[in-house]
Amino acid sequence: MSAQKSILYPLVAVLVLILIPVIGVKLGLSYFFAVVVPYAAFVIFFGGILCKIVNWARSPVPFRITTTCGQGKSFDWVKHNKFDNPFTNKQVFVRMVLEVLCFRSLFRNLKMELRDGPKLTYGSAKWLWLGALAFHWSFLIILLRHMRFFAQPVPGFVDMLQSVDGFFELGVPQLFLTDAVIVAALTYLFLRRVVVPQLRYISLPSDYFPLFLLFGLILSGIGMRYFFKVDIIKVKELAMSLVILKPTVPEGIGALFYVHLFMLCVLFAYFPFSKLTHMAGVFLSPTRNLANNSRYKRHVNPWDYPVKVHTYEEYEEEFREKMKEVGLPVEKE
Amino acid sequence: MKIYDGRKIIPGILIAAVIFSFPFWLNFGKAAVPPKPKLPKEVKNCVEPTTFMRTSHMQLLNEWRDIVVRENFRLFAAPDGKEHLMSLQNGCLKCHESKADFCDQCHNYLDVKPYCWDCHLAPKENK
Amino acid sequence: MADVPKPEELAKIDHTPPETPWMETPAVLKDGMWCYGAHPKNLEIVDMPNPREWSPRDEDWKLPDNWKEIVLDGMKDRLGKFRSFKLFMDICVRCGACADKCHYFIGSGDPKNMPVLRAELLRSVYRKNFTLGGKLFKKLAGGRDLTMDVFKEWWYYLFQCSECRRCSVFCPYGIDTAEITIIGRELINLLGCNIDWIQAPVANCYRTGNHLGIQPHAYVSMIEFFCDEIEDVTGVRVNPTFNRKGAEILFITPSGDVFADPGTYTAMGYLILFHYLESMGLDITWSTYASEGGNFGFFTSHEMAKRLNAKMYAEAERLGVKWILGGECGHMWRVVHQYMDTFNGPPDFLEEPVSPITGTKFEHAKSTKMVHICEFTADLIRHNKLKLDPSRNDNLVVTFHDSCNPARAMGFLEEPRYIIKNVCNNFYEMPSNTIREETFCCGSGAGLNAGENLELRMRGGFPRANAVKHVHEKHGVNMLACICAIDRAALPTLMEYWVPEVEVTGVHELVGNALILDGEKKRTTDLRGEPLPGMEDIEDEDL
Amino acid sequence: MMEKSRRDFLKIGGISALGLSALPALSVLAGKKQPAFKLSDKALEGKRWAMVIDMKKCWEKQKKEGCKDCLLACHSIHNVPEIDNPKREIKWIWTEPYENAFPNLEYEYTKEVLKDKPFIVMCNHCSKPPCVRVCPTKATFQRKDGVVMMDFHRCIGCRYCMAACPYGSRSFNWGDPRPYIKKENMEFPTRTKGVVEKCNFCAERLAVGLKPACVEACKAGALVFGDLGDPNSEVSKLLKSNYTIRRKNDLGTEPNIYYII
Amino acid sequence: MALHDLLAKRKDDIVKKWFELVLETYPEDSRDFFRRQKNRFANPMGYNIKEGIAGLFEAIVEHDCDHEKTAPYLDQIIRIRAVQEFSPSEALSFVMDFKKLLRNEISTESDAGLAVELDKLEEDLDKLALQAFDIYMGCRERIFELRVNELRNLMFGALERANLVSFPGEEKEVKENKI
Repeated sequence: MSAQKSILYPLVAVLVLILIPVIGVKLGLSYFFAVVVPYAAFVIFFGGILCKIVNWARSPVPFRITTTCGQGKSFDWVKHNKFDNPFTNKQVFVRMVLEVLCFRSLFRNLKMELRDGPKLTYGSAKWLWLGALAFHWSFLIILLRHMRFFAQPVPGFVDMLQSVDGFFELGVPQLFLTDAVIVAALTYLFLRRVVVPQLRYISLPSDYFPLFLLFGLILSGIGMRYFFKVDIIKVKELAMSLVILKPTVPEGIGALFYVHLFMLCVLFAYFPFSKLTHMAGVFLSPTRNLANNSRYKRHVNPWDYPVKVHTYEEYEEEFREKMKEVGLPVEKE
Repeated sequence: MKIYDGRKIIPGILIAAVIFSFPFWLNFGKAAVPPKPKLPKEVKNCVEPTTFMRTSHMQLLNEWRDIVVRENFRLFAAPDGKEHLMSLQNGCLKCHESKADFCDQCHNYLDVKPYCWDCHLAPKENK
Repeated sequence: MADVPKPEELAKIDHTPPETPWMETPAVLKDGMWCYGAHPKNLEIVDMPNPREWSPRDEDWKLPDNWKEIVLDGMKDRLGKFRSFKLFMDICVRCGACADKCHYFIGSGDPKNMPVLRAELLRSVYRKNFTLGGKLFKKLAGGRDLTMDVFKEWWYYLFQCSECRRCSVFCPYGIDTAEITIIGRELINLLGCNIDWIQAPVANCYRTGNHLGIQPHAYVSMIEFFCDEIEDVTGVRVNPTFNRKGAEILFITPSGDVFADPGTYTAMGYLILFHYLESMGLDITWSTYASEGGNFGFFTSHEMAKRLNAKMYAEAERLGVKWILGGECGHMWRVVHQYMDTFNGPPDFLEEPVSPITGTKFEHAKSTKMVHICEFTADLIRHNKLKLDPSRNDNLVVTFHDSCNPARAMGFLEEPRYIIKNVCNNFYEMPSNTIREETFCCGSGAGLNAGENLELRMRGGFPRANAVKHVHEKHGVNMLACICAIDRAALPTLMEYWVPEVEVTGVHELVGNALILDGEKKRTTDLRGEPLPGMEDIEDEDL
Repeated sequence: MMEKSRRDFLKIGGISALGLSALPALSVLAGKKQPAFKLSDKALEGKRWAMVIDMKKCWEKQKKEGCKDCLLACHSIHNVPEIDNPKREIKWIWTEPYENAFPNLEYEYTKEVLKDKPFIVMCNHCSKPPCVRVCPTKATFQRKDGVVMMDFHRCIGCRYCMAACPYGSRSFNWGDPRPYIKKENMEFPTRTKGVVEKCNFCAERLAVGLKPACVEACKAGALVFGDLGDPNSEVSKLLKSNYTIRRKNDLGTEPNIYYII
Repeated sequence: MALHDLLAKRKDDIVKKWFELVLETYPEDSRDFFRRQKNRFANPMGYNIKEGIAGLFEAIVEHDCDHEKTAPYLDQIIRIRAVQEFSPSEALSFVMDFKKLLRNEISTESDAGLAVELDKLEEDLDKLALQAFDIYMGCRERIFELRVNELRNLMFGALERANLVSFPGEEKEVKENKI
């Protein structure tokens, strides 16, 4: 599929997805979009991810194929790089934490170097790390901030997040930094796919689709917060009714809310069937989550089977005379 | 069906499930109580229609403070012809007599912590 | 004067990129990029499927009629056996972090050499056949039918990956293209489409114990030839033993060290070291049956790797040794370190390795019971057990090339450096983004060091050569040390093309030069017979 | 006219320019029947507000009664906290000895007459206010009628204005001022930690037709407030008939507080 | 020396354009990497080609195209292109590209005096093209030589003659005839 089509098709798909709840709510299907779709999406998300993980877990890790990114453990006098080349499970845990929370492998792209005179410069690849980190962390914080709609009383950490996130106290309602950051990061992640020829070449429709979906989700959310207000008391009433499993749909929440909710549901439902499963997959990656101690501790391959080998007897049988000629000891004279 | 590394993966799944279903178990068995802001008894109409005030009062207030501070207009003639003093302390809170019974109701419900009250003085509640 | 083309127009290349995107652009085999197909004899000897006369250049690859079924079934089977494969098929987000990390991409610019795309070649087929999205949305979900063109494309590009794992270091999910290549090659092998440069060593190794097909008597005479050479240089006769039962340690090194320069000098280094330690209690033997450390089976399939690897433990058990010492080799050590114990262990008949000289317990190798000779030597030097004269290597300015497998599958970085620094006076590192875990491949790994694909090797090795050239120009480096037999086979050619002033050596050749033997004569040459400056015979000077 | 001034305002308002808050509500409002923002009918309007302080009258009163009426009136109305620590104190209006208030006019012999004489000082509401120039958020701005105003909502506490003001008219809230306010005036807000404050020429009183609190509180009639744009105003007349001085006149900030000595 | 000055003044610009012309011979999707990655070790190809071109330009402008001076720069570029998928004409087209680039660049200048100098310059470039051909052939010959050396070094032949090696099956099969 050409690059243009790879972008166009998902874009059209997302635009259609935006129209669906708008029309649906007009047709009086608000219960469907406010209750049925979210529950369904939630179930698909959980069920799907669970199936995916179980599916992965059903395949064993027959060999210990750690990628080592630093000095391994050998002698006491050789400095062991514990977190890039873990030897114990504890060290693996730290490596995974660094990987999952700080994107350490991507960070490796960051190389400070002296180039063309004394000016310190960084490799361009740091942007990918920064963009990815900014996007993922913003997304997480935004998700957690939304907990104010799902709990009563609102837990303290949400309050803390909100005050940190709204630190600059810009505008009313307060501008959340993550809102700005996530749009910037997402734009960057999108643009690099379009602008960098290598990336344009490798990008598939399934790379653009989640990007557009996220744009839809985030922009509708930002729109609701800052521009086209909806009645968030009612939003919370709906959210609370959903989480206590007694769904009621208050009248008169703006259509934009339904777009936002629908985007979220599509994203959740799409999750298990797409590359987005990297969220769960990263924890299972055998090159990262295994200790590099395979000479220290035997790793067992559960499907190991006997193979045909060329035994010494067969070998000696073939070469006995020649072996004797040069004085090599033989088993059978 | 054989699951490999189940001793690590299953607890992992459980932990993730607990985290992701947090809103469900946190509210389990509770009833959702929507906020009930106390409205003024005598006055029925606010400066703008209720629906607008519900969603956009913060922007209106923000708007007002710019107009008052920077342009020195202090009176707002509402569509119904009534004039209102554009002031939080000397306007709004004259009708909505209690911050706790009015503002805080929804703000607490939605965990909104406006910084109005850092400077503006809320009416002293009768204790 | 109508349209007479100008010279620059005649020479102009048509730069229009292909109209079709990568999925629909079949690969065209270019000379110098591919290796000859496996010879039927070499397949037969190890009972591999579809032995036949064929050439990759033929239109018809003579595959069985149900070839597609075989490949897809094979894929399904492996998805069930390897979580790595299944996971790596699912979670790539195509972020492109790996794209410019592959030496083949860097050296050629062929976009299908970007690791992400190399993996996508398989992923597209995986999606189409094994995922719901791919079945429903086909191309929209990045799915692609397995056609003959696709299969040939796999073949072409999976044999343009040296399984060096450099991309894996940078991948946020640790996706290891080597793993995908290994399994992709397994699938290719289901149809008997290996390259002969891999298949011939596999067949040889199976039968004779080593890749080169050297029979036991030739093996012995070759090493005896080294003993003569050593005697010429040092005046000391070393006496290695072979297939000796009851020895304490079995020594296994890649056969390249025994039969190809400059590996042979490394082998001489081992011999000198063992002789030196003999009086201190070293009891070691070589084997002609397990005469190969390397494992081209690993470039064929997991099963074949296991079949060839089995000889190591089998021979150790037969001879009744306590543990195994391994020579300098890259992929040999990947297999030994990460696979051997799982393949053919547990080696209960062996004991936990202990250095007979220093008493050091090689704790980290206590299960596999095999120790890298650089670990062994570094420990000796650390305990001051070796009398060394590093000035005998003063004619050399050395840099060290981290071989991919020890660097990225073991984290074996400091030990060889420690040895080099103790046996040489002039050592300089290459730039930091070309060594250690970020080291560049020699361009010929994973069975790709054939003659027919020399262009591929030269451009694949270019990033490495470029860094060598830099230290050559900056510090006068004239010797590239490495701990890999494929490196020793491939790098000299690479150097001859890019930096002809630099030669290639194993670390233990440098040890052999520096080690002061009891009763040795004054050394006037190094192991290569090159005169040592300042140490020439006085008679020579008089002449 | 309304529209235009709003736009001008948006242009200068660096932060509002983010457009996150101001635009939408406005559009909602604008979409309805024309809303009206108005001045009170009673509001005082002027072209250039100014104050003339007759120090002789003031000193007389001070000598007799130790008068501090203007200071107290201002500070209590505006919820100015009373903090003893001179490094943290907040002041809108206070007294300053001659040599501090007029360092450029001080010379050997004036000392005898004016030595240590306390002058009532406050923000000079300069016609060319340096504090306005330096404010990065336009929290300090100058109204059309000359009042140098502060929009406390917008102050980010950078204190550039304090550095720029040659008269030390501005104070910074190092902490929450509320504990230091004895009796809060419920009609006026307090400030909060991290905000700069100063005299606002009683803008809130002018809007409802009242003179500044200090003027009203001065029983000696020493403080006179009025519009210099009006030649018939009392201040204009006083300036014509008296010799007056301004603080640090040579700095070119053109203060609008004049002193008769 | 008007032309000389003209070119010297616009060195950066012309070198950049020439570099772009060389990049155009690579797949569109990869060019950007060669262009943008500035680390000489992460992007050895981009680095060497750029350096080679800058060196050649310098030599051409200085009218100093003697073989010894230009050889290393030509080598720097051609050695890479000789192992890539180019026909000889494609591999060396970059020398010709420069002629065209030069004419385009100078066509805006209408100084008649330039013509003479331009002739001289084109002469230089022709010489450069011929030299490039020599170097290209040298590289290709080197490749073939290396191929042969590798085979010989493996000592297959010698061992086989000594009957020390055994191939599976019929012994005398020579691999090359499978092509």
